[in-house]
Amino acid sequence: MTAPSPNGASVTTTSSATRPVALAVEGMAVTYSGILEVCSDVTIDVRRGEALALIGESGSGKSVTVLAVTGLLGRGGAIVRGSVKLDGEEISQLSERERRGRKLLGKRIGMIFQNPSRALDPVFTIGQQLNEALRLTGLSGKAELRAKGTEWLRHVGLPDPEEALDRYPHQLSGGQRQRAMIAIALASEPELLIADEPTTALDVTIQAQVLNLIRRLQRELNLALVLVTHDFGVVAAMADRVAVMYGGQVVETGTVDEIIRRPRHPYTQALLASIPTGHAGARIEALAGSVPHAASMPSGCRFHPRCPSAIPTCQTREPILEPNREGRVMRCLRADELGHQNG
Amino acid sequence: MSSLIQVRETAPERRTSRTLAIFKALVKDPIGCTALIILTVVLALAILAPFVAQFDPLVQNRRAILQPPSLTHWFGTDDIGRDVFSRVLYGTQISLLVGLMVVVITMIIGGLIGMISGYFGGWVDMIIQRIVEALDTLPSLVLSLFIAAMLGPSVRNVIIAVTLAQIPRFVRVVRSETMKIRGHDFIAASRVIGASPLRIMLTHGVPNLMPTMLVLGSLAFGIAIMTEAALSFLGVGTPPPNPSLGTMLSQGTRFIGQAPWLIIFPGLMLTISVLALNLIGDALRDVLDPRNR
Amino acid sequence: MAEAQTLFSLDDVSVRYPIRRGFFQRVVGHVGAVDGVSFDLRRGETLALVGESGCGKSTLGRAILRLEEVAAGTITTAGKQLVSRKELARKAQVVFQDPLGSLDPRWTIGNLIGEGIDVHRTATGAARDAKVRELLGQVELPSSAFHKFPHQLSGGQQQRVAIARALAMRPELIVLDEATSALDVSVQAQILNLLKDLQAEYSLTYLFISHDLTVVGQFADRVAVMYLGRIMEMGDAAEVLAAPRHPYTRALLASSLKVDPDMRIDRVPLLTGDVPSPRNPPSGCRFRSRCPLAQPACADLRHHMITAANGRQAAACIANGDL
Amino acid sequence: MIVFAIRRAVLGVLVLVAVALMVFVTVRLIPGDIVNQQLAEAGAVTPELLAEKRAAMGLDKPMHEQFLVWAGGMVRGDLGLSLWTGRPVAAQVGTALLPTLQLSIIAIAMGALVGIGAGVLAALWRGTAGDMVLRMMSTVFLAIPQLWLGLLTLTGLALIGYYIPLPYRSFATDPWANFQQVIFPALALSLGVAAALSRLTRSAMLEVTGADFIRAARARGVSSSGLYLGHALKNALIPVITLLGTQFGNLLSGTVIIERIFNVPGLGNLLFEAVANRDYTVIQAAVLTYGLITIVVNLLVDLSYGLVDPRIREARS
Amino acid sequence: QDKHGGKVVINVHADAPNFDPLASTEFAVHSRLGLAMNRLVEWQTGDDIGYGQFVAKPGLAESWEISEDGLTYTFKIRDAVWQDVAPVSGRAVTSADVVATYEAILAGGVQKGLLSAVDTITAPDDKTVVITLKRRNVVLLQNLAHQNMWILPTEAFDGGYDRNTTVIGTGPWILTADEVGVATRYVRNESYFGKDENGEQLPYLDEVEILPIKDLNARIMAFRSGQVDIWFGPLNMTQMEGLKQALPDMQDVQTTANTQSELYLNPSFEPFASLEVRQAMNLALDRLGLGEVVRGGGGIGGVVGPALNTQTLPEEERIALYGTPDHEKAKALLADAGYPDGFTFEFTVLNYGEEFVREAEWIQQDLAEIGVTAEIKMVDTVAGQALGKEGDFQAMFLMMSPFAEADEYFTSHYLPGAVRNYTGIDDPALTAMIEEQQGIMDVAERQEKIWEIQRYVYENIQNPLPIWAAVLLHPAQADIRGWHPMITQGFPSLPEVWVED
Ligand SMILES: Nc1ncnc2c1ncn2[C@@H]1O[C@H](COP(=O)(O)OP(=O)(O)OP(=O)(O)O)[C@@H](O)[C@H]1O
Ligand SMILES: Nc1ncnc2c1ncn2[C@@H]1O[C@H](COP(=O)(O)OP(=O)(O)OP(=O)(O)O)[C@@H](O)[C@H]1O
Ligand SMILES: [Mg+2]
Ligand SMILES: [Mg+2]
Ligand code: NI
Repeated sequence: MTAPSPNGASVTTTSSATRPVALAVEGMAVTYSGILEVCSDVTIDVRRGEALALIGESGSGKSVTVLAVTGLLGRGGAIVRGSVKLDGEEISQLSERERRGRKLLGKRIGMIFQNPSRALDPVFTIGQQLNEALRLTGLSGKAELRAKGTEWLRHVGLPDPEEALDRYPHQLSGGQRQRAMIAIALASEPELLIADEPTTALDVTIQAQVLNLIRRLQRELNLALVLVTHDFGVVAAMADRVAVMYGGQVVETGTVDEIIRRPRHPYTQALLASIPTGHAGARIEALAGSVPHAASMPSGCRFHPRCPSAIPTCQTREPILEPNREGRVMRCLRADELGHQNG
Repeated sequence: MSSLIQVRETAPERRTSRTLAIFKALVKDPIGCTALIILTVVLALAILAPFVAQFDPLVQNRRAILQPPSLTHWFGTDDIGRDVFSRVLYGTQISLLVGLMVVVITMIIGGLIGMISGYFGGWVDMIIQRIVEALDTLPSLVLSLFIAAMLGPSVRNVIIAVTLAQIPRFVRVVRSETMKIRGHDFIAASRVIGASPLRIMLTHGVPNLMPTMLVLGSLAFGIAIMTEAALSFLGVGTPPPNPSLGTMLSQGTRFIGQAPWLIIFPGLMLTISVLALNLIGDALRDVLDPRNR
Repeated sequence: MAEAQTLFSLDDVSVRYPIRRGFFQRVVGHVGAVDGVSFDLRRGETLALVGESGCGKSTLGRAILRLEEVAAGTITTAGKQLVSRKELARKAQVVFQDPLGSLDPRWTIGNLIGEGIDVHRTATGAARDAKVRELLGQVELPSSAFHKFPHQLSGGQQQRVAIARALAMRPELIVLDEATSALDVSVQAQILNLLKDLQAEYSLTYLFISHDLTVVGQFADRVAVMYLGRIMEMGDAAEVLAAPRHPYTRALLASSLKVDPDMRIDRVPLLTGDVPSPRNPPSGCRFRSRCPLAQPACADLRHHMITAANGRQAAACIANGDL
Repeated sequence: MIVFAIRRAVLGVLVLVAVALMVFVTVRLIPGDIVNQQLAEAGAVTPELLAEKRAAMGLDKPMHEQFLVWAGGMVRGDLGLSLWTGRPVAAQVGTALLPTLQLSIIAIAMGALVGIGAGVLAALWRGTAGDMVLRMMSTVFLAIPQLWLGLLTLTGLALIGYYIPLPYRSFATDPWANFQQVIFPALALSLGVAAALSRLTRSAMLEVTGADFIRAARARGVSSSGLYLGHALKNALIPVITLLGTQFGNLLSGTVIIERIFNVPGLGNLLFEAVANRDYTVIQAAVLTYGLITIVVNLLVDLSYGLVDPRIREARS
Repeated sequence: QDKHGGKVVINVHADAPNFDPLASTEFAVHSRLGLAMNRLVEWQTGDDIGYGQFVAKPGLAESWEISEDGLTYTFKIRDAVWQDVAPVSGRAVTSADVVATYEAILAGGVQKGLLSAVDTITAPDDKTVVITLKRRNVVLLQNLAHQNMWILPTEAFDGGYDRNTTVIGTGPWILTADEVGVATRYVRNESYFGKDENGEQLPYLDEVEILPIKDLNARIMAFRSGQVDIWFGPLNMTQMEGLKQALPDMQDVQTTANTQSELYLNPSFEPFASLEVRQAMNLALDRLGLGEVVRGGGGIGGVVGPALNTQTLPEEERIALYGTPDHEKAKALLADAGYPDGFTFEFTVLNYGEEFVREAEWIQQDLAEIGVTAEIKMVDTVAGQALGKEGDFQAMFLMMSPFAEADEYFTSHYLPGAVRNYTGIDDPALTAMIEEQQGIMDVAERQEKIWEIQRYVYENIQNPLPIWAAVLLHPAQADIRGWHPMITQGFPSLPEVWVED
C-alpha cells in the first residue's frame, strides 16, 4: 500500500456521480419484535469512493439503519419493507448464515463501532481478532497472517505494529484501539465501510487523527463509506454527501455543501441553528422538544410537533422523500415554498 | 450516546406504595406469580397447621405405627405412630421460622457490616474483610456444624449457627454493592448538598441495596432451611420431639426400604419451600432491576 | 477585579489519587490528577475548564466541592479556608455529565429536588413541596414531574432536574461538569439557554467544564486550558480562542472541527500521539512529548504561568520565548 | 504471576492461622472431653484415673500453653497424635482427605461439564422450548437439598435392588469398586453444581452476547460456533469460574452430608466422629484441612482468572 | 462336611480407634481384639447357655484353684504360643506375661477397677500365677473374664512394640490389616491352642473381616446384598422384618441387650428429692408398650439389667414393679408430695441413636399423662457424661454400660462417689448390703442377697429408674453355623463358626 494521496479532495466531488453505486437502500423499514417500527422509509445510496454521512439526533434511527444493512439487527429485529442492494444484489432478507456464506459479513462490508474499548474482545489479542478478518481473504499460515497483520497495523499508523499484534485491547490507548478496530474492519478488504460514530468516544485531537485516517484509507482503497454521526463538524470534515434522519426516516439528502450551507428541510435548518457558533454571548436558537420514541410516533409529518413552519396539514399527511423544484431531495409538505424562504 | 427515552405518561407513583408496587410487579411476572402462589400455599399450610392438621404432631398413636399413607393419615405415620402430615406441616413451620430468623438477622448484621465496610473503606474495611475471609474459609456446613456442636442442639442455636455461616456472604456482596453505589454521581451530588454519611447511607444506600439484599435474602432463606435440615439430620439441629423437616428425614432414614413416605414427604416439602424461595429470588431480581421498570 | 468579587480562590492546588495494591491495600503510588493549579473564580462569571480527557478537569471541580481531598495548596472562600460541609453546600453546587447516573433511580423527582431542603431544613411540609414545584417551574419542567422517577424523563429533562436540585440550595457557584456533553445539540442548546437565563436571574457563577471549544467560546467569559493536571493557558475566552498563545491551546483549537465544508479533514493540522498517562507524566513541560515545537530544553522547563499585560496567562514555553 | 501466587499463598497461610486459633479455642468450649468418652463404658473408673488420663494428654494445662505446644508442632509440620486413636493425625486426615477430594473433584467436574454445556445450549436456544426445559430443570434441581437427593438415590437404588459394594475401596486398590462407590454420591453432589452453573452460564453468555465486541465479531464474519465458543464463552468464563469456586465450597459442605449417607470414609465423617469423641487434635487438623482446600481452590480460581483474562493477569505483574 | 475354610464378614458399626486394650473401654477395640487375643478365663458358649450367662471356661489358664477363704486364686497357664508376629514371634506364653499384663492394668489401665480387690499377683513359676485378694470377691473370676481383660505379652509393656497399632495375642486369628473406615482383616492362627469337642484344630474359618459401616442404611444394604455375614450393632425390628423379606432364609438370632436405658432423677431438682415423686414417675411409665413399639422386643429393665437372667429379678416381679403403670396412683403420689398439678423439668437426653430418642419421646408422653412436663434437651453422649458427673441436670436419660455382673450394676450406681452415681446416692444400709454380697461364696445365697438389694432399691431409692433393655438382633446369613452371640465382647463363639457349603 502506498502513502495517501495529498490532494484527493478536489477530485471527489466532481467524479463521484459517475462511479458505480455500492449500496442502495430504498424505502427500508425495520421493526423490533414485529411491532416497534424504529425505522420506516430509509432511502440512501453510496457510490464507490464516496463518503455518505448519516446525521440526526439521538434515537433517530441511524444505528438501526446501518445495522440493518449489515444484518446485525439482533434479536427480534427485521427488515419488513423496502430493499437493500449491495452492488445491485438484494440482501435485505438474507439470514446471518447466508450473509456469511455470501461473504457479506466481514468480507464485503466492514464495520467500525462507536466505542473501541467495547468493540474489541478484551480477552483476545489484536492479532487474533485481526486474523479472524484476514482469514476471510483466504489467507492462512501463521507467518503469512502475521506479516499481513503487521502491514495493516502499520498502515493505520500504530507504533510498533509487529508488537501490537500481541497486545490485548486494554494495553492500547483509546485512539490506538480505534486504529486497530479500523485495521480489523479493513483487513478483509471490504468494498463498503460502515462507521457508526467512530470518534464520539475520543478526544478532539485523537478524533482528528482517526477521521483523517479513515478518510485517507477510504480514498486509497476506493471504499464506499457510510459514516454515522451527530456532529456537524464531522460531517463537514468528512462527508461528500449527507442524509439527515429524523424519527426513523431520512428527511433530507444532499451534498455536504448543500446541507450545511443551504439546508432546506426545517429540521436540518433547526438542527444547524442549535449548534453553538462560538460567538461569545450569542443566544442559541434552540430546537424545542426531543426526538419522538418509536412507540409514539406523531401522525403525518413526524417532525410537525417541533416544526416552526408546520401547517395544519402536516398533522395528517405524510410527506414523501422527493426532489423539490430546485432539485433538493427532502421530505416536507412545504418543500417548494420553504426552500427559497430560508435559502 | 445513550438513547433518550420519552416521558412515559404513567400514573404518578408514590414512595409509600413501593412495596405494593413490587408486589404487583411480582404478581405480573410469571415466575414471581408461580413462586408467590407456592410460597403462599406453603406458608398458609405452615401457619394454619393447627387448623389444617387433624392430628397433634407430637402425640403418639401407639396403635398405628408406620402406617402407609391413607385417608386418615395422608402422609402415613412414623415409627411411634405420629401423623407425618401434621409433622410435615409443623416441621415446615419450624423450618420457615429458622429461615426467617436467619435471614432477618443476617440482613441486619451482615448488611450493616457490609455497608460500613464498603462505605468507609480503609482499615475498618480491611479488618472486616480479613475476618470475613477467615470465616469464609470453612465450608458453611462445617462451620455451622461446629458452632451447633459447641452450643448444643436447639432451635435457637441452629439459628445462631446458620446465621454465622451466612453472614460472610452478605457482608461481601453488600460491601461490593455499596462500593458500586458509592461511586455513583448521585451519592456525590448528595454529599455536595450537605447530607451526612449516615443520612446518605440510610436514604440512598439502603434503598439501592434493597434489591440485592432481598434477592440475597430469599436465596439465603432457602440455604438456611437446607442447612437447618442438614444440621438436624446430623443430630445437632432441632431437638426432638419437635418435627423439623431435617429431623424427620434423619429419623426416616432408618426405614428407607419399608417406609419411604417418611423420607419422601418431608423432603418434598423441603424442596418445594426452597424452590419457592429461589423462584422469588429470581423474580425479585428481575422486578427490582430499575432497568426493567 | 476587586478582591470582594472573588468567590473561590485556588492557590497552587494539587490533587492526587492513591494507587492501592495487594492484601493490605497499601498505597504504591499516586496519580497526580491536578498539579499546582491557581486561579480565582469571580462572582457572576462563567469560567470554562477545557482540555482532553483525563487532564483533571473533573478532579479540580470535585476538589472545589470538596469531594476530593486537596493534597497541597489551598482553596479559600472569601478568604476563609474552612467552611463546614453544609455551609459549602450553600456556596457551591454541581451538575454532572451523566444525567441519569446523577439522580438516584429510586427517588422521585420531588424528593430529589427537595433533598437539599430536607437536609438543611429550610422548609418543611407544604412549604417544602411548594418550593420544589417552584424550582420545577424555574427549570421549565411541568409540575407533573414531581411524582415521577428519573428514568421516566428524557435526558434533557433529567438534566433540568439536576439543575433544579442544585438551585434548591441557592448556591453562588455551580460546577457544571460536562453538563451538556451527553445531550443532543438541540437539547444542549435548550440547556445552555436555560443556564444563561438562570445565571442572569440569580447572578450565578459557573465553573463550566467542557471539551467542546465552540460551546466554550459562546458560553464562557474566561477559559482555562488544562493538560495533564496543569493549566497551560488562561484568559478571556474570546481572546484565548481567537489568538491562542500556548502551542497546546493552538493544537487543541486546530483539532476541533468546524461546521464548515471547506475545512475538510485533510486540511486539519494533526497533533500526533496520545495523551501520556498522568501516572508518569513527561518531565519539564508536560506537552513536550506531543508538541510540534518541542526542543530538548523543554524537558527541564519549570512549569509556571506567565501573565501578560491584558491579564492573559500562559504556561512558560521555550518556543514562545515565555520564560 | 508466580509472585502473585506466592503472595496469595502466604496470605492464605495467615488466614489459616486465624482459623486455627478460632478452632482451637472453640473446640475446647464444647462440653465434655475425650476422657469422658474413652472411659464411657468403663465399669469402675475413679476420678483419679480421669485426672491421670487428662494429664497424660496435656488437657490439664492452660489453654494458651496447649496452643503453643500445638502451634509449635504445626510449624514443624507435625499435626500431633490423635487423642482418640493415638495415631498420627496427619495420616488419619490424609487417608480421609482422599475420598473427599475424589468425590468433590468428580462431582465438580461432572457438574461443570453438564452445567456449562447446558448453559451454553440454553443461551443458544434462547426463548425456545429447549431453553425453557433446561431452565426449569436447573431451577428445580437447584432447590433439591443434597441431603434429600442422597437419601432418594439410596432409596431408589434399594428399590431396584442395586447395592453399592462395600467396604470402601480406594481407586488404587480396586478401581471398579471405587467407581461404583463414588459415582452415586458424586452424582448427588453434582446435580446442584450443574444446575447453578447452567443458570449462571446462560445469563453470563446472554450478557456477553449483547456486548459490542460480539456484534463487532459478527460484523467481521465470525461463525456462530466461533462466536459462542470462542468469544462469548471465554468472556463469560470469569463469572463461571468464580461460581465454580464458590460451588466447590458448597460441595465441601455437601460432602459432609453425602459421606455420611453413603458411608464414605472421608473428611466429613472423620470430623463428625472427632467432634463426637472430642478428639481435639483431629478436629483441628480436619477443620484446617477444609480451610486449606478452600484456600487452594480460591488460589486456583484466582490464577485461572489470569489465564482467561489478560487484564487481570497484567494487574498482577 | 469338613468345617474348615471359608471367610466370614462381620460388621461392627465403628472403627477401632487403636488396639491398646488398656487405653479405652471402647467396644470397637475390644470386639476386634477378641479375635486375636485370649483372657485367663473365658466365657463358655453353646446352644444351652444364655446370652448373659457366665459359665467360666479355661482360657489361657488351663485350670485354677480357689482357696477355702476365697482369698487366694492359683492359675495354671496352658501351653500356648504367641502369634508369629514380631517382636514376640511365636514364643511360648508364660506366667510372666500374665503378671505383666495385670500389673500394667493396675498401674493405669481402664480396667483397673476390675482388680480393685486384688492384693498381690505373683508367678511362682513359668506356668503358675497366684492372685491374692484384700477381701473376698466372688466375682473375681468373671472380672478376669471381663471383655477387656485381654492378656498381652510382656513386650507390650516394656516398649517392645506399640500396643496402639500392633496386635499380638494367642487368639484364633492373626490381625493382618486395619484400614480405617474400610476393614479389619484377620487370617487363621495355625498355632491357636483351641480344639473342638472332636479334637479338631480351631478355628474353622480361614479368614475373618470386620467392616466398620457407620451408617445404618449402608449396613442394611451390605447385609441384604450378602456382603456381610454376621450383623453386630444396632438394628430394630422393623428393619429386621425388611431384611427377612429380602433374605427369607437368614438366621434371626435375638437376645436381650446387656445394656438398658435408665432415667436419672436428680434430687437437687426439688421435686425429684421426693421419693414419692420418683415412685409416681415410675408408675407413669408404660415400659412394656415402649418395648413393644419402639424396640419390638427385649426385656423390661431392672436394677440389675434383664440380660443377666440369673441375677435380675424374675420377669414377673419386674413387671409387677416396673411394668404396671397406674396413673391414678401416680397422681395421688404426686399430690401427696405437693405437686397435684405436676411440674415441668428439663429432660436431658443423651443421643444414643434414634430408637433411644424415641424412648425419651415415649416417656415424655407418658409423663404428660400425669401432668409432668418433660422438656427434652438433647446432648451428645460425651457432653452428657460430663453433665452427669457434675450433677448438672434435672433428669437425665441415658444408656447404661454393658455390664455382665450384678456387682457391676451395684458398685457403679449406688456406692458413694461411684462413677455412675450421678445423683449422689449415699445409703449406708445399701452400701453394706452391696459389700456383703461380694463375699458370699454360695451361689444361691448370693442370689437371694442380690434380689434383696434390688427390692430395697425399688422401695427406698427408686433412682435411676430402669427403663428397658432393648432386643438385640444378631442376624446371620443362612449358611453360617455355630454362631452364638454372647454378652461379652470379642465374639467368643467365633472360633467354632463355620460356613456351610
Ligand atoms: N434492539 C432494539 N430493540 C428495540 N428498540 C431498539 C433497539 N435498538 C434501537 N432501538 C430503538 O430504535 C430507535 C433508533 O435507535 P438508534 O440506535 O438507531 O438511534 P441512533 O440514531 O443511532 O441514536 P444514537 O445517536 O443515540 O446512537 C430508538 O428509539 C431506539 O430506542
Ligand atoms: N477515583 C480515582 N482514582 C484514581 N485515579 C483517578 C480517579 N478519578 C480520576 N482519576 C484519574 O485522574 C486523572 C484526571 O481525571 P479527571 O476525571 O479529573 O479527568 P477529566 O479531565 O475530567 O476527564 P474527562 O474529560 O474524561 O472527564 C485521570 O488520569 C484519571 O484516570
Ligand atoms: Mg447510534
Ligand atoms: Mg470529567
Ligand atoms: Ni450519541
